[in-house]
Formats: sequence, C-alpha cells, structure tokens
Amino acid sequence: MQPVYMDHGATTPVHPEVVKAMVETMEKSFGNPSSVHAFGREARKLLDEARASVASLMGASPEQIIFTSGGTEADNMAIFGAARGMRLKGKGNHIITSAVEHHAVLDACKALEKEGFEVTILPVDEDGQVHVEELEKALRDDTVLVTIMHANNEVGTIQPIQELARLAKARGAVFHTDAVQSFGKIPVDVNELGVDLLSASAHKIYGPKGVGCLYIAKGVKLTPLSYGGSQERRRRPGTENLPGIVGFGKAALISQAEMQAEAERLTRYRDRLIDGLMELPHVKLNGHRTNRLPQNVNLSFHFIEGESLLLMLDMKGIAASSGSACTSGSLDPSHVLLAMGLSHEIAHGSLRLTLGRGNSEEDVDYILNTIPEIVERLRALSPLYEG
Amino acid sequence: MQPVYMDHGATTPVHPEVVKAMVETMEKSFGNPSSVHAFGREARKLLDEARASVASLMGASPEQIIFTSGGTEADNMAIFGAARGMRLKGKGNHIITSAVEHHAVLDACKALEKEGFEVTILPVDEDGQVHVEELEKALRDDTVLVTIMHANNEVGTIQPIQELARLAKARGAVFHTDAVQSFGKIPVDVNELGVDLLSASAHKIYGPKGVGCLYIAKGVKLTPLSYGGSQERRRRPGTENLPGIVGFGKAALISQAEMQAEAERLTRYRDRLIDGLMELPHVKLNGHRTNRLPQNVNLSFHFIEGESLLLMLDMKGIAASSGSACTSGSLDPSHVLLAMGLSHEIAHGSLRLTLGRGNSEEDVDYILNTIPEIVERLRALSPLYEG
Amino acid sequence: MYTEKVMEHFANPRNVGEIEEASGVGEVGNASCGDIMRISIQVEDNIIKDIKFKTFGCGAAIATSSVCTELVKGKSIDEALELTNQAVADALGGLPPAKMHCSNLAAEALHEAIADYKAKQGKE
Amino acid sequence: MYTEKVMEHFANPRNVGEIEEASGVGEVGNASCGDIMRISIQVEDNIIKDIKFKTFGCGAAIATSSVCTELVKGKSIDEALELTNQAVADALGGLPPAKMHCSNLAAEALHEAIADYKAKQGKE
Ligand SMILES: Cc1ncc(COP(=O)(O)O)c(C=O)c1O
Ligand SMILES: Cc1ncc(COP(=O)(O)O)c(C=O)c1O
Ligand code: FES
Ligand code: FES
Repeated sequence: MQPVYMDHGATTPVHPEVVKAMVETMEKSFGNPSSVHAFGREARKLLDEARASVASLMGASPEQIIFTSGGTEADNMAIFGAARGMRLKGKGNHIITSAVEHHAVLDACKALEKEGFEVTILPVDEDGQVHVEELEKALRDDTVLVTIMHANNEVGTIQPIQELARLAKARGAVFHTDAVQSFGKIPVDVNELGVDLLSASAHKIYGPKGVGCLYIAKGVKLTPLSYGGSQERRRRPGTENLPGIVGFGKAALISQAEMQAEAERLTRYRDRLIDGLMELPHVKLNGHRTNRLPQNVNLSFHFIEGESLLLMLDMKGIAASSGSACTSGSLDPSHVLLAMGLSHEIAHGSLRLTLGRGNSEEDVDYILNTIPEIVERLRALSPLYEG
Repeated sequence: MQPVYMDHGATTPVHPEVVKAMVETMEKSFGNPSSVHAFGREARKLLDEARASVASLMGASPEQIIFTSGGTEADNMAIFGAARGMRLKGKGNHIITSAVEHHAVLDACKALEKEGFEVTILPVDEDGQVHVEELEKALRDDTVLVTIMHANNEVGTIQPIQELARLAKARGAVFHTDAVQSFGKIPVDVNELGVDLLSASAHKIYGPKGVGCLYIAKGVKLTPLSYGGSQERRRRPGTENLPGIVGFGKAALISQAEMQAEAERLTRYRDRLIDGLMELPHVKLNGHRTNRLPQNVNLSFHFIEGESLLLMLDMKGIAASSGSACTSGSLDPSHVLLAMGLSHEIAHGSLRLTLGRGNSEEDVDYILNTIPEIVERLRALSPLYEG
Repeated sequence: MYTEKVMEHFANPRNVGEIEEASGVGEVGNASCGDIMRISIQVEDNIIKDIKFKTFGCGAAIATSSVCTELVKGKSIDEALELTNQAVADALGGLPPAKMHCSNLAAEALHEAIADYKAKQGKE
Repeated sequence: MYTEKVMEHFANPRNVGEIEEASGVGEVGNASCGDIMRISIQVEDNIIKDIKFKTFGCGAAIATSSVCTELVKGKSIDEALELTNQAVADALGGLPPAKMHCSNLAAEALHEAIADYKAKQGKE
C-alpha cells in the first residue's frame, strides 16, 4: 500500500527541483555571502536571485524581503518589532489580533502583555471569519499594531485582509498578516492586500524547513529580535542559510508557475472530499464552505477523539492531522475550533486533510473509502455514541 | 589553477556525507516532527538522533541541546534569555563580557544596555587573552551573566574558560561561552569547561548554514526570544529545520571521529604559514603564538590595506579574509585587533587564513610563494611605505 | 511515540463494549484533557467475571483501557483495587511522559465501577 | 561587488608612483575609513603633463585613484578642478553604494595637489 500524505498544512515534501538547487548550492557555492572573495561573491549572487524570486511571488521588491528561519520567526519579528518600535516612538501600546491566529502570533502577543501592552483579541464567526466591524470597534487611537492571518492553518478560512488592512492603516496602526498558509497557494500580493508586514515560510510550499521571510513595506521600522553581523540589512543577523534560501527561491518560482492550475485541481479534490465525507451521519464541516484554501478539508466527526482517528488513519497509510488534544504536546482542543463556537467534545474530534502536489484522484477515492469504516469502529468504542 | 579556500573561519564547504544525509532526509523523511503519523514519527526519530550526536560531541545529554538557526541566534538566546530571566528573579542587572567577542555577543549586550543593564567589557592583553584577574575585579553582587567566547574568530586565541566560569559561577552569575569557532575543532566539553550555556554553529564544521545550537545546563532558566509552537521544549518554537539538523548531527559525528588527527595536521600547516610569512619584513602575528586554534593564522602586513590584499589574493585564486574595513559593510577596523592594542593602520592590514579539511601541503606552498609578491606590489602602491 | 504494545492494544482493543445489567459501572472524565471512559463490570463471588469498556480518548487512553480490562479480568475486586496507573502503563511497555495522565483514566474508571458495585451491594 | 572596470584598474593601476620634484602634491585621508592617498602632479603651461599616485586603501580606492589620474592627465588644471567623485565613479561603471565614499579620496587628493601647485606658484 502506497501511503497517502494529506498533511501538507503541517509540512510539504521538498520538490525535487528544490533539492537539486540546494545540493548544487552546497556543492558549488558554499561561500559566505559576506566574504569579499570569489566564493563569497558567488554566494551573494545566489542570495540576491532567491530574494528576487520570493519577492516576485508576493509583488514586492527584493529589498523588502528579510529572510528568517521560518514562519514563527517572521511572525515574532513582525509583532515584537513593530509593537516595541511603535511604543518607542510614543504611538501607544494597544495591539489587536484575532482568536484564530497561529500560536506564533497569539503567544507573541501574550508575551507583549507582560511588557505592558494591551491586547484585544477579535472574535470570529462560526466559519472562522473576522468581521471588519469588529476591527472597527476595537481600533483605538493608541492601537499600534493589528495582526490578522491571511488564511487559517486549521480550517483554511480566508480573511478579508484588504479591508482590515485599509481600516487599520487609516487609524495609524501597522498591519501585519501571517500568510504562511496562503503564500504560494492562492494569490498573495502585498500591494493589493495593502499590508505593512507579511510572513511566509518555505516548508509549506515544497521548500525546505528552517527558512521563511518577512516582507517589510518601505518606511516601516522594526526593533530587531536579535543582534550581530550586518546581514539582512541588520534586521536579521547571522550567516545566511544560503542553501535553504536558494531552495525557498526555487520553490517560489515553481509555485508561481503552477499555482493557478494546482489550485483548481486541488479545489476539485477538496470538494469531493467534503461532499463525500459529509454524507456520513454526525459530521460537521469546519471553516467556510467556499471562502477557504483549495487545499483544506476540516471536519468534525462527533463522538470521536482526534488522535485515535489519526492513529487509525495512519494504520491505513493515511497521514492527516487534527485540531485535537495530543497532536502537539498540548492537551487543549484547538483554540481555533473553540473560537468558532464548537463544543469541547466536537472540537476534539476534528480531522484536517490538507491536499498537495503529490495527491491524486485515487488518493481521494481511497480516503473516501477508508474513513467511513474507521469512523464506525471508533464510534463503536465511544461511550458518547449511542448508535 | 585550482582555487585555494582558506577562509574556513567564515564558513566551510559542506561535507559530502552531510549533503547526502540532508538529501536523504528531504527525500525520505520530510515529515513534521510534531505530527502523529508515520511521516512525523520518522522525522522525530531523526531529530532525536541528531540531537544525541551533537550533544555527544560536547559531553552534554541530548535534552540539554536546543537547536537554533545558527550561532547568532544561540548567542542572542543565551544572552537575552539569561539576563532578562535573572533580572525577573531580582538577581541584578550587571553583565560582563570581553572586548574581543563576536558582534552577536557584543551587540546583544549593547542592546541590553538600552533595557537598563550595565555592561562591563573586559580588556584583553596583546595576544587577545582575557585575564582571570580582570574578571575577578569586575564581578559584583548584582552580576547576573558573564559571556566570554571560547576561541576568537579573528585571531584564534583560546580563553581560559574553565577558570573564568568557575569564578563567575562562584559569584552566582550564569556563564555563557560562544564556542562557535572551537566546537568540533578542539575538545569542547561542557562539564570540563563548567559552563551554563554554550553556543555552536553547524556551518563552521562542514555542516549546513542556518543551524546551530545552544547547550543549556540543567536548572538554567532562560526567557525565550520568540514564542509559538511547543518545539524544542518551548524554548525555541517553529517547525524544526530537520534536514539542517540532521546535517549538523552528521557533521558532529564526523568531527568527533576526525578532530584529533585533523587538529594535528592543520597545526603543522598553520605553523608553516606563520613561520614562513613572518620572514617577510614588517609583519606581525596577531593572537597567541601557541594557545590558538589549529586552523587560525592572522598576520598584519604593515603599510597595506586588507581589502586590497584580499582582492589580490582572490585574483590568484586564494580565498581569505581580513579584519579590515570593507569586508563586511563596516568601515571600522577590527574591534578585536584594536582591543589587542594595534594601531588603526596596522589593524587595517590584517590577513586571516583559516585552514580546513580541503587544504593540503601544496596549498600552503602556494600561499607561501604567492603572498610575498603581492605584499611587495601593494607596498609599492602605498604612500605609507618608504621601501 | 507509542510502544508496539500500545499500538497492538489500540489496533485490537480487548473487551470493548458494555455489559447489560452490569454489577457496577464507572464513568470518568480526564481532568487534563476532557477525555471520557466508561467501564462496566460483572462481579460474581467477589471475582470480576466480565469487564467491558468504552473510551472517547487518545490512542493511549484506548490502549490503557484495553490492557486494564485484561489485567483485572478474573481477579478479585480487592486485587483489582490495587491496580495503579503506573502498572497499567508498565503493562504496555511504558507511555510517553506527556501521555502518563491518560493511564489515570482506566484505573479511575475501574475504581469507580467497583465503588458502584459496592454501593449497590450496600457494602459501603 | 565591483565592476569589471574597477577590477581592471585595480589589477593594473595606471600612473603609480611619485613624481620627483613635483609641481604639486596632495595627500588626504578618508574621513570615513582612515585610508590614505597621495597624488603628485607635474604642471606645464597650466596643463597636467604628468600625474602619479600612491594609495593605502581598498580596491575601490586604488581603482578610483588610477582612473582619476587617467582622466586628468593632459587636461588643464581648470578642467581637472571640475572633476567630481561622481565622474570618477561613473568612469568605472559605478561603485557599490557602500563604496561611494572611496571615490572622494582621489578627487580630494587631486584638488589638494592643484592647490599645492597654486600655492607654490604664489597664485592663491
Ligand atoms: C499560519 C501559520 N503561521 C505560522 C506557522 C509557523 O511557521 P514555521 O513552522 O515555518 O515556523 C505556521 C506553520 O507551522 C502556520 O500554519
Ligand atoms: C565566534 C562566533 N560567534 C558567532 C558567530 C555567528 O554564527 P552564525 O553565522 O552561525 O550565526 C560566528 C560566525 O559567524 C563566530 O565566529
Ligand atoms: S489525551 Fe486524553 S486520554 Fe490521552
Ligand atoms: S574603504 Fe577606505 S577608501 Fe574604500
């Protein structure tokens, strides 16, 4: 049995072309981009090219891209950097975020509370969507930063970033969006979105783990997270992860070429999965039915706990994830599903299938055939189910 | 002409075995180590193995190793983390470092000054060595952190870490050492050294760029630099750079096996280079003659500016570096050489040759043959030289 | 993450179900994670003749439930009362540290079922 | 980093040296980096007949010194005085932004040398 990987929201296989570009970089261009000699100049050239590729996929110019070690660092850099920077300028100390953000955003905001910032967490509706009116109500004269994700990692819901950003910026706040899940999968254009800061990560788009970037609009000042050499225009010191960055550049180029066709293909699979699985009794779709990432399926199977479901799927060769307890060392059910109004128990039984390049129509068939029997088995085990 | 790379202190070529391990990881074990399914468990296994390899090379246990994006992040995490953490506990706000630290340490300390910490910078002698008595004089009841590097990146001088750490810890301070240049090259044992925190970086030991680690002794509490997922026991969130970490593990294993023989071989080359080049007129050795890294040669050629020297060497296929202006966007001469008492002009004309695995006896011959004519040419160009 | 033993019990859980007209039933929720387990026992001459469980919980919860029923089936209720969550975990070849709390579920539900039995017997 | 033109001048600098009994000599230090340049000129009938330089400085400093001497050799001192550091940089196909300050060295040393010549002529 060929395993079926449907956890592309967690991470993606590295594209063979990306691996090739990284190997070539390690074998032929191992120099330090800060070095004066030929090895250094060659490395610098590759660094510049990769920056241009990543910038191009989000409609930015290369000098607006700062490479980081991933999405988490980009989020932290944006949030700590903008909040502390704005406060230093005396602009205030109020931050707004949403209840469905990734922990990299939520926990950074929480840490800022300890530094004396006030944080407003916007609610979402039952589809996981932030409403513009909620932001309008929350904005204050001392709001320095609004950070709301582009697409949610658990339920795929896409937020109205354009409207939110326009509103926040009109009130003088810096606007950051975590686009880790959307970048490379649906169109992301920093100018159209009108954001000041945008985070992305390579390993979600068939690039390597350990590389990401932060887009910083012209004129936006950030207090750095760390100090050292003069790399990345002093905004992010440390010898550049050149092979990783080259891989990110390559992945961005490939995404740019294939994004539209791939989004159409995966939307078809997504809809087959949603429609097929919704035919089972006691199933709920989480997230917006249409305004969601092409890659994302998220369903709650009542009376079933997520980890057990994942393990059963795993035994059938299906790799998926869950917003349940246990998945990542945390025992709490998904804060995203709870924020959308799900009960503790139902949130516990959620299944996330995230599609990607390697998936085929047959994978969809296999899953549609396999899940019903597993659900039945687990329900038979469940004290909550009176079948 | 085969180029001669003698800038291993800046970065090293990636070992072919390391490239192989990374490619295998990307091709076969691309999962997210936090995932429950088979792909995740496989990734977790590789992560654990790499952690054990890196820990073993410094005599630590695996759970004391936190992977980072490099030496710079490890330094910042240690310094910000320990200083802020100790202050929260009311232990004081005085930090001690040395004048010859890497900018990742010096600039982090400077940034802490803005947070209200007081920083004492210990002087060094003309060989670049910190004296234990200087630390003794500087220690205070409110000293919370002492951070002194193991081996200097520019001149290779090795510091008496054991004595310094013993003294600092006896006074209740946390002791951190930046071992980025020594780790994998000379014996580094956290227990023998007696340090609380130790930074290392993979790309200095034939591993990949963008990976490093911080050793954290049991019981040492650090305030995190960033927030997010539960990776690295919450001390360093973000999807782990698995291929990079696997590469670091492999590089550590190889270093462990080859370190002693390699140190002996390179010490011979180092001494041939030093002795040979010191025969030229108006040359000064920088750093301690014997208590220095086997890999490091650092000489000042009077009347010559470093960047010109590097460019001339580069035209002859020799990749080297300099503590001079211009090398890394900064126009100031090396703070390390100035701290050792060199004049501005002489500091400007320094040349660093750092040896490594690929270098041969012939490379040493070639350099010994090439440098004299270059030095002569540049001196003929120099208004300071009255030949 | 889990030992083979855990996975074996998870894949083929023993004694799943509910005993109709049970001598005692225990249902507990796990304080740490909110997961739920129900154990029903049939007791004759102080011996647990039959035992069945239903669990809404993680893989460790299901495996510990299963092994727990196996361990006490045929034992006296006094022996059964001595069963600790550590013993349950040990019988599975250990649990990951973050999963030790899951083994509480089975031991607690069993104790509750016995208490229920005793209460019904008017022995308490 | 550097253009080919810069590297070519750096590798083969023109007019290196010192004119014995020069009409004027200018020596300046670069305020940003501490590098040093000395230019000596030989002037006849207001024309720079010969010019030589010595430079302690980076690659850009040496290349700009070289191209600067080439640009003004054979020119009148009035024409030479019009030479800007931008013109020097342009003649080399441009310099990296961080290296623009290096081009000051040559233009300034030349201006000093001309001032020295004028002073000696008692014309100032
Ligand atoms: C929405 C979102 N933000 C941030 C991150 C963190 O990115 P990284 O794993 O690259 O640190 C992720 C993925 O883990 C994500 O899905
Ligand atoms: C002594 C020392 N510390 C820290 C660093 C920074 O390490 P990295 O480049 O991995 O961030 C370096 C090398 O650049 C170094 O030599
Ligand atoms: S996490 Fe709830 S029982 Fe295991
Ligand atoms: S850096 Fe001094 S002249 Fe270029």
